[in-house]
Amino acid sequence: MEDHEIKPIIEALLFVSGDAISVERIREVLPEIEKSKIIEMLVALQETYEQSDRGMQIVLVASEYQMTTRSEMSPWVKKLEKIKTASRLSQPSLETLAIIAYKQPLTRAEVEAIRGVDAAGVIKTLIDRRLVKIVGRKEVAGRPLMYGTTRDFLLYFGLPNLAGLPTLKEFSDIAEREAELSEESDSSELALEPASEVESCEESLVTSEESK
Amino acid sequence: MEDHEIKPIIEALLFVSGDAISVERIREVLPEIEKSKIIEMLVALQETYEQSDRGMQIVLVASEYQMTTRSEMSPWVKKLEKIKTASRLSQPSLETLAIIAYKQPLTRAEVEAIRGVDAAGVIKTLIDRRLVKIVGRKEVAGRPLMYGTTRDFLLYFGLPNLAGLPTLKEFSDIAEREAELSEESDSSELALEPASEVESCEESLVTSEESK
Amino acid sequence: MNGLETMEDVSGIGVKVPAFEGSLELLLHLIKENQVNIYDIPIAFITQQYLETLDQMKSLNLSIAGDFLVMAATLIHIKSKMLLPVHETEEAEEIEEDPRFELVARLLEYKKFKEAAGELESFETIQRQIFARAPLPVDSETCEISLGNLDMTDLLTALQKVIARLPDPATLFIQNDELSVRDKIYFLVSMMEPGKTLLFDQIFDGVQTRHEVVVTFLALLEVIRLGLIKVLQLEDCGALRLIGTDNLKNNNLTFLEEE
Repeated sequence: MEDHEIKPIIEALLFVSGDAISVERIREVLPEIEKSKIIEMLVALQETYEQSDRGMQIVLVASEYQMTTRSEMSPWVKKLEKIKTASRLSQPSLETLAIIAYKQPLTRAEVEAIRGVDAAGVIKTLIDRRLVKIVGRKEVAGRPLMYGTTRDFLLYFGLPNLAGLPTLKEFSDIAEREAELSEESDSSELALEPASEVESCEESLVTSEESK
Repeated sequence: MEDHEIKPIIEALLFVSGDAISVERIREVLPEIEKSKIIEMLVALQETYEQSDRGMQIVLVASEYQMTTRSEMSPWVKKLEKIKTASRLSQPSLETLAIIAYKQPLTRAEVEAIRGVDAAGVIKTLIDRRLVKIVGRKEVAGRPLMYGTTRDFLLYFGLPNLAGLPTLKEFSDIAEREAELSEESDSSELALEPASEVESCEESLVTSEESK
Repeated sequence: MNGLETMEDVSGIGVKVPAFEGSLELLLHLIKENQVNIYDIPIAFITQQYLETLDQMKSLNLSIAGDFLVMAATLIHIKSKMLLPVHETEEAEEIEEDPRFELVARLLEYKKFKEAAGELESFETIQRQIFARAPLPVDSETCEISLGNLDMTDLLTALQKVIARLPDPATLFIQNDELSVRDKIYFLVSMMEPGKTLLFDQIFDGVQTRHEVVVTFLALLEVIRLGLIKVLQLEDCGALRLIGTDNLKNNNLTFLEEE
């Protein structure tokens, strides 16, 4: 194998590995290449990266080679990490969002009753991210604030409206057949199905209208 | 900032991100740089990687840029045992995915109407693999869920965007037939219109009947 | 192609029956194998081939989905229709539709996507040869998900996790029961103003539990009784509309507090 064939292979290995990688490890992938040749190629790669204006470098750490960003890039790399983190939702946030989406409007105490942990911080994060908003006060002692989801929430999830939220049952039953669905009549599971209930109410309203 | 300073920063960001990264995201890191300049630098980087013997390349997927290994390196990269590959998609999954990709948003029943077989299990698998997502409900009786493809779908197939899907082949065949039969020649219009296709085969059937 | 995984021949007849997922797939296979023109399918021939394949599948103890039998019936029906003489009594005004038309349309539609699936598969093959970098070891945030990539699946998965942790999953569903008719009356009145109309369905936007539906409905009846809102149905079976009346202006609902 020619040098100009070996070099990109080693470069690809360094890139994809993420971690530092030993010469022995590279030889396992390229057993037909001499150890000295591999080292020669690694050094050549190191030089190539140093000579030109590159974002990365190849460093020797603990007798292993690693591709990393150059230290001069660190302000921007850190900024990217920060932005990335800021645009992420943690698992607790996601769970709280799910509860609010499906149970809105509800109070912080109600969220906490379900998750079993303090929800103040998480709700604040969700409000900051404009996914959740205050929608009113509950008319009970202390008139606590009630929370609901925002328009941004709908946009994120591509929902035309809240009624578009899939029911939990639909989700877990995607793999099941319709027949089985309609046979079941577990009332607790119906809790998350607005559509059918609205229909039944409509009927009864019409009846009450007519009876007037 | 000079081009030779911007380029390595963008290179470092691509490297460190691992995942595909959007021009907008890069701009958040480099807010003082024009969007057009960033795109220019990305394209310049792409070219640099293509011209020399490199182990990596910069690709445009899901309207974002990503640094990946070149396909020629795959035999060696795969030998690095770390690298795990997800199992390939089954034929039913590919067919279902094709239908969803071209006709989205659509319901499970609509998928089933085309394939003639139950689609629930396959759709569930595709959702689990994050290739398909729920995108809303169809405003018809029963308000069934509608499905569409995800960003991961584009990444999985290396597509820059949905417009990058190959044109549905069958249409041109039928268009040709139609042109043949009725001596019309507006094949271009047929690109995504199943209705006209149905018409054209009706015609050809009728013709073949008459010729008997 | 599914047909690649040929079923083991246990019957000893020496036939190989590929595994077909559905009747359309089987039909396309027969059309291709026999090099038949899809626009002019010799129905009698293809029906015979189709039924023979079903027999082979049965003899191999393959379970035959209902779909295959429905198609068999369809084929036989088309075949019988095509045997009938063409009626010329009807003034030749309308050319009688070819009985094969609907089937051919379905086959073509399916074939189109089957071929697209083939193309996707070739993309898949290419993509499997390129590799992205393993994410940096900032994996302390493993559970986090990028907002841009959020979809409904994430939300539902999160909800499922919550429910899985609950000692009694019913908690999630009965929690809101404190929401009273009075709360809902306030809510309805706050949504309406004199002359403003709402669709009946709109007052149920965001309503998730059966309890809340009932409460909302009772609240609606109450505001109708109080003459604050009127219900209209403009046409038979048309949408119900709610209209705020002038009484909304001077009603402060204080009486509700005195219950």
